[in-house]
Amino acid sequence: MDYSITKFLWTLLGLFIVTNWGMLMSSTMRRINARVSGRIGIPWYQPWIDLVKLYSLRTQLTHGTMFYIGPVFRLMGGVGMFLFIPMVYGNPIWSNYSFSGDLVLILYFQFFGMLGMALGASEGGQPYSAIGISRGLSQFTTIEVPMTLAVISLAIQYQTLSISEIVAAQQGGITTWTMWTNPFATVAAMLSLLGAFGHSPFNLVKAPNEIPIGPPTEYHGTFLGVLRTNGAILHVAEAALFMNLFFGGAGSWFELIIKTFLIYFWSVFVGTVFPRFRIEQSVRWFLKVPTIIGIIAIILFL
Amino acid sequence: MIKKWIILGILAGMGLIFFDLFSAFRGNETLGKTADYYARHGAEEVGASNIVTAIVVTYRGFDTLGEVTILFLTAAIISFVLKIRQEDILPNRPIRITSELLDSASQVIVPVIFMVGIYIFVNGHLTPGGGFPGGAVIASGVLLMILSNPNFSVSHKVIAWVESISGVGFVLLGVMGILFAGGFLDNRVLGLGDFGKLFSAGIIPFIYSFIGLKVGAELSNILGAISHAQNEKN
Amino acid sequence: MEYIAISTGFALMLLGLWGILSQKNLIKIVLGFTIFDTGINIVMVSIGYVKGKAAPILDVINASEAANKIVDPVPQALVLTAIVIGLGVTALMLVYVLKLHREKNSLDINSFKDLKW
Amino acid sequence: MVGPIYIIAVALGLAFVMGLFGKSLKNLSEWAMLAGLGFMTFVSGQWLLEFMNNTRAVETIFTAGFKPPYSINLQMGIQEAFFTFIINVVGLLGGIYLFKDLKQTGPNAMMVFLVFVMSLNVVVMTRDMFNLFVFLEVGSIATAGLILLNNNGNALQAGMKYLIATGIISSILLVGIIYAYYFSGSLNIDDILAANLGASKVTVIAVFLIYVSVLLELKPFPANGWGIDVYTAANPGIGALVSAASASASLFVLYKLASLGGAEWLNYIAIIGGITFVGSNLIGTKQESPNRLLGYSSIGQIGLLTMIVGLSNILGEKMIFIASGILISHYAAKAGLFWLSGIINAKDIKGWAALRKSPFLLFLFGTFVFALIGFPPFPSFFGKWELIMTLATGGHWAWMVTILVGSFIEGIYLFRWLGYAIKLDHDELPDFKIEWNKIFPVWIMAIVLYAVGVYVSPLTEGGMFINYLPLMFVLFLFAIDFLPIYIKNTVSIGGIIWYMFHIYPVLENDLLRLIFAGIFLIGGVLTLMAGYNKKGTRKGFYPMAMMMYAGLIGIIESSSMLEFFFSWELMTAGSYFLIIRGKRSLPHGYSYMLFSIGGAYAILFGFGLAFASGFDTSLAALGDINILPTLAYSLLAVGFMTKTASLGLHIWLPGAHGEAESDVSPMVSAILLKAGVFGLMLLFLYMDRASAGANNLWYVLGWVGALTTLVGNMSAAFQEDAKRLLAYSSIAQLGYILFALSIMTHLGWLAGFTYTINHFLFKAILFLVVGGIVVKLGTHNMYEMGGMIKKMPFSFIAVLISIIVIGGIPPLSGFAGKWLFYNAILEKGWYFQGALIFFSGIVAFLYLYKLIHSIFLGQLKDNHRTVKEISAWILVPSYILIIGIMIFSAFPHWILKPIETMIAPYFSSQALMWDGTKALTSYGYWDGTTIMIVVGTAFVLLLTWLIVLSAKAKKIEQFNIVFAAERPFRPETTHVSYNIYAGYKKALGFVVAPGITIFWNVVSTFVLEVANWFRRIYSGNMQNYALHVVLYIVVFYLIALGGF
Repeated sequence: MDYSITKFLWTLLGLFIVTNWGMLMSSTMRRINARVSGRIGIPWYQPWIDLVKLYSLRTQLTHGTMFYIGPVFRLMGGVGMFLFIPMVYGNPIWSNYSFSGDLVLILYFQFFGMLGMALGASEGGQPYSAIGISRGLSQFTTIEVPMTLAVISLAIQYQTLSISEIVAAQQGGITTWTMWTNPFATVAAMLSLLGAFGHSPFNLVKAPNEIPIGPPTEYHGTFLGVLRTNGAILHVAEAALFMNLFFGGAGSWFELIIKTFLIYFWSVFVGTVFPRFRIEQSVRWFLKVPTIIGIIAIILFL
Repeated sequence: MIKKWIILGILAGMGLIFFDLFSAFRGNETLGKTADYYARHGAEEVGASNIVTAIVVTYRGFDTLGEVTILFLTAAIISFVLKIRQEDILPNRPIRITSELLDSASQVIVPVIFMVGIYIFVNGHLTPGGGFPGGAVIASGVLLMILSNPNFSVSHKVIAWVESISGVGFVLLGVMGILFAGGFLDNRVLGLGDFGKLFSAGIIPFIYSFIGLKVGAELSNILGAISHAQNEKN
Repeated sequence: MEYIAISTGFALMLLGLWGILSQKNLIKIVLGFTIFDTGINIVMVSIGYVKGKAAPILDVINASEAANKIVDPVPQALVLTAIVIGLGVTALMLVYVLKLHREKNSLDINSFKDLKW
Repeated sequence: MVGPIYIIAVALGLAFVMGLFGKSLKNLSEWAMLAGLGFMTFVSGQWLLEFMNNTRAVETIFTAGFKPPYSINLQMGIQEAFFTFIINVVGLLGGIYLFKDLKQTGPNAMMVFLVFVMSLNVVVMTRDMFNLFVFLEVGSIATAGLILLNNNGNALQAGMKYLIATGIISSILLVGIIYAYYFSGSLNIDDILAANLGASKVTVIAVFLIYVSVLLELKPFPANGWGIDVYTAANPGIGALVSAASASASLFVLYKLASLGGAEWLNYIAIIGGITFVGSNLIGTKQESPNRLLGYSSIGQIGLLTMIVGLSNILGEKMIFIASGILISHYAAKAGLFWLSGIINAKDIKGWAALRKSPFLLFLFGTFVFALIGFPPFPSFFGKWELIMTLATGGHWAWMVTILVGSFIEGIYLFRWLGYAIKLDHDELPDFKIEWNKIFPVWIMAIVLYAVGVYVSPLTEGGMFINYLPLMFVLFLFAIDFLPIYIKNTVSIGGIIWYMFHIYPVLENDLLRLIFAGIFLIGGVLTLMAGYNKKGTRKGFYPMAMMMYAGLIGIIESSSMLEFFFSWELMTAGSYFLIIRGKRSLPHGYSYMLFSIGGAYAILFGFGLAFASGFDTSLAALGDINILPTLAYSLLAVGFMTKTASLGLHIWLPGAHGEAESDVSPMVSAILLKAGVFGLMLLFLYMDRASAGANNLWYVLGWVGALTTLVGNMSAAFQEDAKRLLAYSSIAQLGYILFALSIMTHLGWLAGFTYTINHFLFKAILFLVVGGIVVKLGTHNMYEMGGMIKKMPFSFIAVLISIIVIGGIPPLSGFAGKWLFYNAILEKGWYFQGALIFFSGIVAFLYLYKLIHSIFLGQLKDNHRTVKEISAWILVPSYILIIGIMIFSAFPHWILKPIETMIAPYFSSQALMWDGTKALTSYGYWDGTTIMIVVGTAFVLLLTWLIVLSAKAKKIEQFNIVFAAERPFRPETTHVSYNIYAGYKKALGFVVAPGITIFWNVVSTFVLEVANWFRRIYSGNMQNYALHVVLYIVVFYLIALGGF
């Protein structure tokens, strides 16, 4: 357990890398989306421009205290995920603070940001926020079902909940990756990931042309900037988590970048093909195929 | 119709029970334990030549007290149930006139009936009869009086006195049994006297007289109450 | 002899019961009871009968040999009591009938079903 | 010593003399009657005392000075003394009660009354068969007369029915007696008993006739229409006498003659009693008329006692204790209830709502109802306890089931009735006069119940250890109930705190109990603090709350099964009264009570099996149940689960907790439910882990727990009522606990404890705060709230912290539970249940968000613009609890380590290791302290960053938003709260379809319909009733002697 300043600074560096990589990924995603629909899309550096603009806006409006600290919660959620996930295998520096908790901690820390965001947005009193949140929560309950099943399956397989140990167990070449040794769990988790990233067809939370971007609809300026920052971190952190669990982890930042990119774009590609679900459709869908696959994943290890 | 058959069915069941009871009865050749004792010792212990009286008044005198109580209760209940409020009394009830024959005959017979009744209970320990038959006979005299004169009303005061005094007398005699003899209602408070005489068998004649008076009074009371009840407005 | 008496008693009891259970007129039901009671009284007396013995009154019979000469006095004493009780109950029932008649001007047993369930 | 014969002599003498009193002495006759009754009471009481104090020989009274069987003899032993005493007491009190009615009818009625009581004395004392008959007749004729004290058509009809039926019955008895005389040559009961008439095929018929007529006198179901009508139509004062005195006497007759036929006949008696007990109570469920209902209840109770007499061979020497315990409760309660009925004079049990006008009468009513059902501290409680234990010892399951089912059915109508009296909305409450002579006897009966209960409790095995100290405190609070709230509240809190110090040394070395004692007592103090907020006197609240706490702490303290059950019932009673205080709590209090009684009986049955296994009365007996262990464990578990509201047994909870008063909800939710948890913990620790039955049970309970969680959470998400939402949340949380305990591993139990402590902390906060808000805003509906964060920031923070704990979000302590859960499930291998549990865990976010959003966020309503923060008296305890949460979150090892050490001996592997503040299992690790530090630091840094970036953020007005191109102006239409999970409901609403509620509704409808069907035999036709009697005789004959 290392609480030193050095450790802290290294972690900050990691965070910086992750943030930038996340922003790059998001611009790439938007470009791909644009290309699919026959547009040119934004330049790759657009997110940085947006961020600078947001942080430097002069007018800052707030609906109240919770509204104000909601984004902090949200960002804490993303940063926390990053802090508790070991990024690069075998390197204590890039393992961040993952010594303080295992996979379960990650699974539950997701809620930290969600809840804070939900509360902050709610205080705005904007109906779209509340509708978006209710949709998000509804969908999230079922997204987590295949994920939970997959995690249980992994835990049975590796007899551990420690992410580092799971990665360690996959260090015997590509065939020892979970995606080969436990394909059903991988499939279930990857399907769940589609929902977690919230791209089409599961983008009913932000549903831009329905309830304009949903929960954060009242946020702007610095607050929105914080949320954007968080989005970048969170996407990478989640992809890194999947990478660690199913795809052998990363031995270096390079490997991490490749793998998270592929994981992230799995959801982007799916999203460009399918139209948006309605809430009950989405809820039912997760409880059908992905759940069954998840159950099979457990049965295979019984 | 179905109900009739059900009733018949149930009665058939009761018939079965009664038949079994009948089959269980085999007649008697000798007396049972208790009866044998009464036959052997009744006369000397109680001094009454009528063994039934000995049993009724002494051996099982407590039953008799209950019995008297029942009549007493019945009379009491009837008189409060049939009590008519003053405003409900029909002033002039239309009455069918009694025939001359009944009217005159009753005047002659009633005293005789009373005499017979008194005779029956006074001699209860010697001959068949006793307080109850005697009382009933007296009450029949009262009934005759009511029949012959529908307006005849039984004097509550007299009846109440007779009733109370005889009742209390009965209980007091019983208590004297505890004080002066073997137990409640023991007849040996007085000497047994000569077997077969009127004044014999201890206090049996007194008890039977009280019973007779009380029974007569109760029954008369009941008759009076019922008769009086006809005066109620509908 | 005693068999005839006791079976008559039972027959009367059945008859009385039939009256109680099937008659619709309250007075007849009360009459059923008196018949029923009479039956019981006959049964009781019959039970105390001892073949060929006399009534338990020791005016002619000598007290010393009474045990072999008289019938059982106990049932007779009981019957006496039972009759009086029967009388009391019957009187009470009749008064009830009287009052019931006043109430509804009817003696039909089916008119008195106000209390149920 | 005054001889018993003087009871008769004086009564009769007085009765005979009264005729002389005439008009001038009319007033004297009443006093004479009372004096006579008083004398009779004195004589029998004197004998009873004599017999109880020393071993005085049985006194035999020979009438006429001859020895039996040649003369009639009476007997005065302790039993006779007891029975004559209770008969005379109720006679005397009844005389006082009927003072005015008797006066109105005149001396004749008084004579009848006096003779009636006297005849019952003789019936009890006589040892002569025919004498018994005579005085039974005296009694029935007197009854037929007393019925007419109510001079109306109904009374007349009832009296006629009574006369006809008893006429037939007594005739049959007479035939039986004469045949018994014929066969045995004697009329003396002892001689007849000695003649062993049951042995011969010929003589047995006399036995049959005597039995059937004595039983018919006890009004067996269904040949009892005539008896019920008497209760219905007679003056309630007479009903009391018939129910308490006549029935006791008849019962004693049955007892005297019980050995007439032999064992086989006792079986018949028991069966007849059992049928009557269940059947009569069943029909009672459909009754609305108070007197008739009491009639059914009386007959039912007498059925139970008949059954006990029939079981005398099985019960052995315990029989007397059991029977007198139940008899005295029936006697006092039924007399009291009839008398109350006479005071209130309502046609319908709903009219008893009038009792609310007089809290003392309501108290009496409650006392009687609880005494009838067999709650502590009444004698019937001890009677029933011994009864079940003794029956279990002999393995008589069927009888146990009969008794418990019958008692339960009795509870159905008695508690409906009590509920009506306490709560029913009634437009016009009928007025009733309170006359001293009518109230006084009722009071005496209530005092009798309490006194006898306390007196008999040491006579049961283990009963002497019952701690009456808390109950004395309850009594004291009753006495000061007129004082203002703040005094009583302080006294109550003081009492609890004192008890904490008192109990701490006792429990110091028993951490399991210490934890629960902490939850109960500390929770008690904190929830009571909220009471300072209320004004007025709050009548009845403090005694009942303290009764609940007395029960709770009693459960902790108890070392024997009896003490446990005693406290359990006490807690149930107290909490029932607390719950039913809520405005719309009537149906919920009722269903709470029904589930509680059902559960208590399941527990009782289980305890019976435990006792029978080793004749051990201590709780340790649960450890070696070798008779039907699986059944016993299941029953006990079901019993405890009625309190934890597990799926299937949960339908009472949402209403009960949701509608309760604002500070009662936290008591019954955060604290009371833990009693069930404690019970389950005890049970699980004692269960035999090697047996397949136990493991199967745990497996089933695991699934039940998981499903409970899912249904609870999902139902909560669809609630619009804030308190119901929390109530469903409690159901779910208790589901987690049940699941965790069922895992039966070291980790599972740690998770269970974590959940237990957490649930206590956050649910107390939530119910306190939300309850306070509900009161403040005057609505339960969340969609009518909104925007409260600006008005009630402290409440908001409290709720926020609580929901973070519920959600299991790190870094707060809820996460500890979730983490332990994962590890425990993996270790145990309950993967699918585990997945279900985690799924439900996420579903919880739906309601958590709904709760906090709908109340605190969103749009502030116009009518709430002036609302202030809730009372400090609610916030202070909440914040104390929050401190608890914070400590538990940051330093979980402080609490979990000792728990771990405590439970370690029970489980083979110590699966959890500690490395400083870090918890380790074979699967994973978790460091609460570090997480707290990391998250805390990061949060502060980020917040600082944001503040630096947007220090000048400007606050804007509520409606400064735009959606759908409009600027809203009405908060009602802008606050998104109502049915926000509509889509979710569409997809998964089937999970919360009210299947369980429908199931229980069907069950209750079925029971009521069966009752309705059966009661058609009571057609009202007196001839039919006679027919029933005769048919009963015939059928009984055919079954007993007809060779069937």
